[in-house]
Amino acid sequence: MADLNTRLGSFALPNPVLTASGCAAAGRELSQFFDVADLGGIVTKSIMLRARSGRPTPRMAETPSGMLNSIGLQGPGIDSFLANDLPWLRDHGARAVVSIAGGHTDEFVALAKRLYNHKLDAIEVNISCPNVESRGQVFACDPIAAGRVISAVRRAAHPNVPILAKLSPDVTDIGVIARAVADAGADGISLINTLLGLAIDLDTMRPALGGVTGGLSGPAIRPVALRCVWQVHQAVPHLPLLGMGGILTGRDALQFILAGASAVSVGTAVFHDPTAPIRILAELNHELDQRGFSSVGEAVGFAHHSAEEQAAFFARAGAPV
Amino acid sequence: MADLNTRLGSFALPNPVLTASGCAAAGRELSQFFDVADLGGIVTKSIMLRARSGRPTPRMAETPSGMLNSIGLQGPGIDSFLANDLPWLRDHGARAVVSIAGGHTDEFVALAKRLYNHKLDAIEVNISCPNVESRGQVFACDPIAAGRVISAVRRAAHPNVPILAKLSPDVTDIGVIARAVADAGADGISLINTLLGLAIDLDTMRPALGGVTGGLSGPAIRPVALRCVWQVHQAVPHLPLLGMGGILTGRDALQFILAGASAVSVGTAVFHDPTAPIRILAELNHELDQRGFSSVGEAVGFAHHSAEEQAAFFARAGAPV
Amino acid sequence: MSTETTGKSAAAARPVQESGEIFDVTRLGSYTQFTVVAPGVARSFRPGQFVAVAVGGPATSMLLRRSFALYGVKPGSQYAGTVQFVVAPQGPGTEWLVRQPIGAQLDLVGPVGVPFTLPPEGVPVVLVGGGYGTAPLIPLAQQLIERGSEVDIIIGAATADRLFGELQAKRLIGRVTVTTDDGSAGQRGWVTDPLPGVISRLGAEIVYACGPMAMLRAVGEVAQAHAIPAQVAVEEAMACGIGVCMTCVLPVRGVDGVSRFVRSCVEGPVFEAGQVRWADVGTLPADLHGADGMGR
Amino acid sequence: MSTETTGKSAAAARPVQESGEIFDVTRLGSYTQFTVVAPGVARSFRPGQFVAVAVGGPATSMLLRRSFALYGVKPGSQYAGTVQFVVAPQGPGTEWLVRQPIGAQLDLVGPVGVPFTLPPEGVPVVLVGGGYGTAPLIPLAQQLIERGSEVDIIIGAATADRLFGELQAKRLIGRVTVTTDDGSAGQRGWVTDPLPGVISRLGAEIVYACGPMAMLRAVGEVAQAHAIPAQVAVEEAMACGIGVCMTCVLPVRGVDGVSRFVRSCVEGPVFEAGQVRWADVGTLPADLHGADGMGR
Ligand SMILES: Cc1cc2nc3c(=O)[nH]c(=O)nc-3n(C[C@H](O)[C@H](O)[C@H](O)COP(=O)(O)OP(=O)(O)OC[C@H]3O[C@@H](n4cnc5c(N)ncnc54)[C@H](O)[C@@H]3O)c2cc1C
Ligand SMILES: Cc1cc2nc3c(=O)[nH]c(=O)nc-3n(C[C@H](O)[C@H](O)[C@H](O)COP(=O)(O)OP(=O)(O)OC[C@H]3O[C@@H](n4cnc5c(N)ncnc54)[C@H](O)[C@@H]3O)c2cc1C
Ligand SMILES: Cc1cc2nc3c(=O)[nH]c(=O)nc-3n(C[C@H](O)[C@H](O)[C@H](O)COP(=O)(O)O)c2cc1C
Ligand SMILES: Cc1cc2nc3c(=O)[nH]c(=O)nc-3n(C[C@H](O)[C@H](O)[C@H](O)COP(=O)(O)O)c2cc1C
Ligand code: FES
Ligand code: FES
Repeated sequence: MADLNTRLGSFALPNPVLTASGCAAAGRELSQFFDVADLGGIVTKSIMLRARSGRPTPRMAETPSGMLNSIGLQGPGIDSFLANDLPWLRDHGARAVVSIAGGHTDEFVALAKRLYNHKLDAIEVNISCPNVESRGQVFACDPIAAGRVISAVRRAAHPNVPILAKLSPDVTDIGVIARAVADAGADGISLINTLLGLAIDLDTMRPALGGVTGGLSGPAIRPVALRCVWQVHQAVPHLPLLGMGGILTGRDALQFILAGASAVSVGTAVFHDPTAPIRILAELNHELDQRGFSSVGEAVGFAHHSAEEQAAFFARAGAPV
Repeated sequence: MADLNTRLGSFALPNPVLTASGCAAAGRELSQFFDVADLGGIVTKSIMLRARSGRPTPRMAETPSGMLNSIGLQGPGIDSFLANDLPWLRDHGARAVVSIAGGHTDEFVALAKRLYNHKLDAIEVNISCPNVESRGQVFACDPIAAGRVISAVRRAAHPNVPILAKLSPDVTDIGVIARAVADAGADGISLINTLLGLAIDLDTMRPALGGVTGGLSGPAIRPVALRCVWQVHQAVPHLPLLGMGGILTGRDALQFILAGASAVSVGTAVFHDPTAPIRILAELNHELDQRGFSSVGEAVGFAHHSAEEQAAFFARAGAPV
Repeated sequence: MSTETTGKSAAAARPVQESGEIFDVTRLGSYTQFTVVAPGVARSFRPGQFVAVAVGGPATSMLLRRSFALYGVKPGSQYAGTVQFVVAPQGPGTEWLVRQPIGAQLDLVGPVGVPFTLPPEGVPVVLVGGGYGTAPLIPLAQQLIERGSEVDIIIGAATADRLFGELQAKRLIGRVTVTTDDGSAGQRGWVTDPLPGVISRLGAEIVYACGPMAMLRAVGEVAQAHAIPAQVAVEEAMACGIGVCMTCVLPVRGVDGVSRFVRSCVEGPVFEAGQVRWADVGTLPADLHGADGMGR
Repeated sequence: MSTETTGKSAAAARPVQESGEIFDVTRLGSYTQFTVVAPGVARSFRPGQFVAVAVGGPATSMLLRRSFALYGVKPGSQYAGTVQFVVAPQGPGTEWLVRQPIGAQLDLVGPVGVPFTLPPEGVPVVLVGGGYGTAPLIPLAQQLIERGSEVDIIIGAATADRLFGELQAKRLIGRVTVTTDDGSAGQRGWVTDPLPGVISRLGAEIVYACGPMAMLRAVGEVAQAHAIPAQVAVEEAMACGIGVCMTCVLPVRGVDGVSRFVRSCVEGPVFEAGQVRWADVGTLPADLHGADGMGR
């Protein structure tokens, strides 16, 4: 029975499996299937200052081993979130990672301030949204814009609350973005957000999504997600990573941890199997034991060690291999 | 029976289905399963000046609805290619699109010159390889480097042979790269090459590929490929596009054409089904007929038109909808 | 999620996930009827709710569940409870499903969604089903009859083989009005052709309908013309089926007069026809709650 | 492709793709033996060749074919030709395969690869099979015996239930030497323990082997020590199985003395053990043809 405790900056988690933003709402619906307090944490749907209708339908298209979505960040706005959702999570003993999104730096700052006096475990900053001030270019695709948002949020948020910068894979060099948000004071990095994709509806012969393009998620993107985690772990080895992208099983989760993630988020898998996060946690635990790891921490980034270093580690640990 | 003729610059194809570079070698093996002359063309494995051993094994890992490869451009070098492979294609009536790759601009130029006096239908320039002169950054990830290679190849190659620039999806803005190669004189654009990915082997707990990272291909990447075709068609509407990425059926191929591709390449699908290119051609033909298109040309980029424009088109064409 | 919505979805029965054995498979016209052992789903079922079924088996490329309206449901007695639903092969997922043999296991999540709300005892009602949309109306009819309602039913489809539930309806209700677009069965035309007559003859005080969106909209208009409510079960593409993803939304006018994008999986699939903004489906109406928040 | 390689792969029989019905499924220890109706594959089969099977069915997430050595093959007579192969469940693809029932269709590509080359008539030979690696040696033994060779066979595995082909070998050859790592059957140890004795007793002039890489290497060394050749059928991960992708390469010393990465699917799977650079598998030896071309 490996020690499952892990950390994302100052946020100590009893285990390394969380939900992914936008795939668990604010936990309420999933609590019909399992106790949300049993997970490492619930990452809530990205919230903005004001209520958002989201995009017109159709909002999703199934693709091979994945799906496209163009929800458009539908949500009730921060006030309703603080009134209804955050208290519910606290009352149910869940650790809350609040994901915030904005159209310009000021909106992110305003959100961080609104959260200042509320009890929560971490803030995930979803910078994969269009920057109104620069012709809608996504913050996470520009190291300067990304760094600016993160440092502003870091200053505005409660100092004891770790800030996780959530990166987009749709960049030429994710290491550059990772270093930018690290320098800006991020306490950790969440990755990856969805890949920009498109599908054509062969009945209408038009784009299948109301938003034309959408975000690709699911096992299809797992190799890209693992590559990003691998590269970012090398770019900013001192920062804890929350890895995600196509995790469907405990073995998938272990791949992310070995590649350098201190914890993982489960997103689209929930649509396939509402109990996926809890199942994945049990499977991961088993996979760690089988390999002779006595704690999650030992496995984080283990794949970056040479075969010789790995053998030496287990020799020291006297673990079965 | 729709008119299947299409064009990639001055290259006139009897139909819009080709193989993808690296997934059909030089046509010989596939000719055991179908007549290579029946396809729009054979795109040969990227060839370099000298013989290349390629990377150590393992060179592939299966992933959900896709695969990772790290072949490392194994090949016999241009001399052997010109002596054995290109003549074979000509003798078998196949249209040959020769893919060239290099580590620096001069190598691309030298290859274009070696091809000058040989009969071939087009040159596909695989700029998704590391640029030795800039710390191994991939040409296709830098508009300046990409443009430099394409203009140099365009000048060095036979003026009657169209040059197709093959783009990588691993960039922040593929429209920028597309405009750069267009300005540099590309006669068309091939897209997409593989996405950079990684997998961890849970037995060795090390990267599954000898090359650590590898290229992700197959249906998993189709939504990304379609998005790239969509964006590049908007960025350089005057250039013909050779679309690829996860095409498994005629319906998949039609999505690429509607998104803006004048022809398509079939890659990984060949590993699943060696007769895939021929099957896809037949299926595409049927799908075009069903929708009342009288030619491939009518369908190219059709998804960019509004529902009203589409209805008006079929009204004019008097076709059944 | 805003308060009123969670209030509403809380009203619905809590779904369970269970793996159940296929107990029976029956072909009915172009449909396949499944009976699956699923006591957990059967226990709390109410008409109008649906079940979300995982498709494709191990190593499938199809991630998303497929939704099917619950139809016959036998709560556990001496046998374990079973649920029935009807599948029209339409794409890879449903095609996989209709290939599944008796004895195979299916992974179900259900019952999901807000059921039909029942009228006061004895109120006369008209049911309108299009294609497989008749399925959820059968258990509803049963309940209504038990509660002393006079029930009339109109079922329609494009063609005769697309009709569903005529026998079951006859057995339950006695008289069934049938329409097909091509006249291959019953009277040629749409379900909305006979509807006004049936409403008047019966003095119906409410209409219940399930079927294609266009049909539901038309049924709503007829009901409105007769100044009676219509409850309709809609069908929107769903990714999660449990209320977490926001893909399945419809523009719905709330009791507060404010229109919102509302999740049809857990705040539907049953809506008051009059509250759905049919003309705006697939668009983003400027007056929708939060539409201004989309600004860039 | 360089000339010599195409020359070589041309020598192999041309593979066909065909969909064949599963005629029989038999469990043998931890293996499942399939008999599939595939006259096209059966027609041109020679021992050592394999078949590439599509797995997962429609809408599968598994794109790549799985390769299996051809074992029993009945060319078409009054019945259509059938092929046999043996599957050890190992991951999702083989697990799917062993679930397939009699009557199901399989999509096969074969026969693929360079077969074993037969020695002059009457030459005494030793066959060495590890686990399911014995499968391709059975039809080979048949041919060798028909050609008047004295044949001896050693089969080994980790455990008794991993042994394959003991009965078939006994029936064909009479005497079979069995080894298992744990001694659960035959003598405890590796196939290479009894090999030298058997070679000497028989005065064998060639060894044929199929099994895990490590075993093939060891067999090659024993043969070399006896100054006789060993032909071994290797197993490398394959993406295409037809020679177009270059994933399945091994470092092999050519007749010209130059070492190359050679495709084990169409230029193998059968190699001269002495020409495979076993120690360099999984690396890029500096002296390999084209290694200098890798630049940085
Ligand atoms: C509440 C509800 C009740 C339903 N009841 C029934 C029923 O009783 N009998 C029946 O045959 N069908 C019913 N449907 C429709 C059924 O869910 C779809 O036909 C099915 O999901 C199509 O899957 P596919 O793989 O065959 O098609 P595909 O086109 O491959 O599906 C691709 C994706 O789109 C979604 N999708 C496609 N068509 C629809 C659709 N019409 N509605 C919702 N999602 C869709 C699928 O769920 C899947 O995620 C119902 C749908 C909903 C939402
Ligand atoms: C020439 C040849 C002959 C073979 N003969 C037999 C046989 O007679 N009986 C038998 O049981 N097995 C045989 N194998 C091994 C068999 O192909 C693999 O066990 C099988 O592909 C594993 O697939 P999977 O989905 O179960 O495992 P996974 O690990 O899910 O496979 C993932 C990918 O890796 C490849 N792969 C994994 N393991 C192997 C392996 N050992 N060799 C090659 N590719 C692998 C698969 O083809 C697939 O593309 C042979 C392999 C080769 C190359
Ligand atoms: C329907 C849907 C909605 C999402 N909404 C958000 C969101 O609001 N904020 C965010 O940061 N990521 C959002 N994501 C991205 C996921 O959090 C996750 O980064 C991505 O889906 C990859 O993980 P997965 O493959 O496990 O789903 C969403 C994903 C999906 C599928
Ligand atoms: C095994 C393999 C080898 C490849 N080799 C090359 C290559 O040499 N040159 C090139 O431009 N693209 C190469 N590609 C990329 C393909 O040409 C194609 O762009 C990509 O695989 C996407 O198409 P697909 O999903 O249909 O395979 C290779 C792909 C695979 C799978
Ligand atoms: S389908 Fe996910 S919220 Fe309705
Ligand atoms: S497996 Fe593709 S070349 Fe051998």
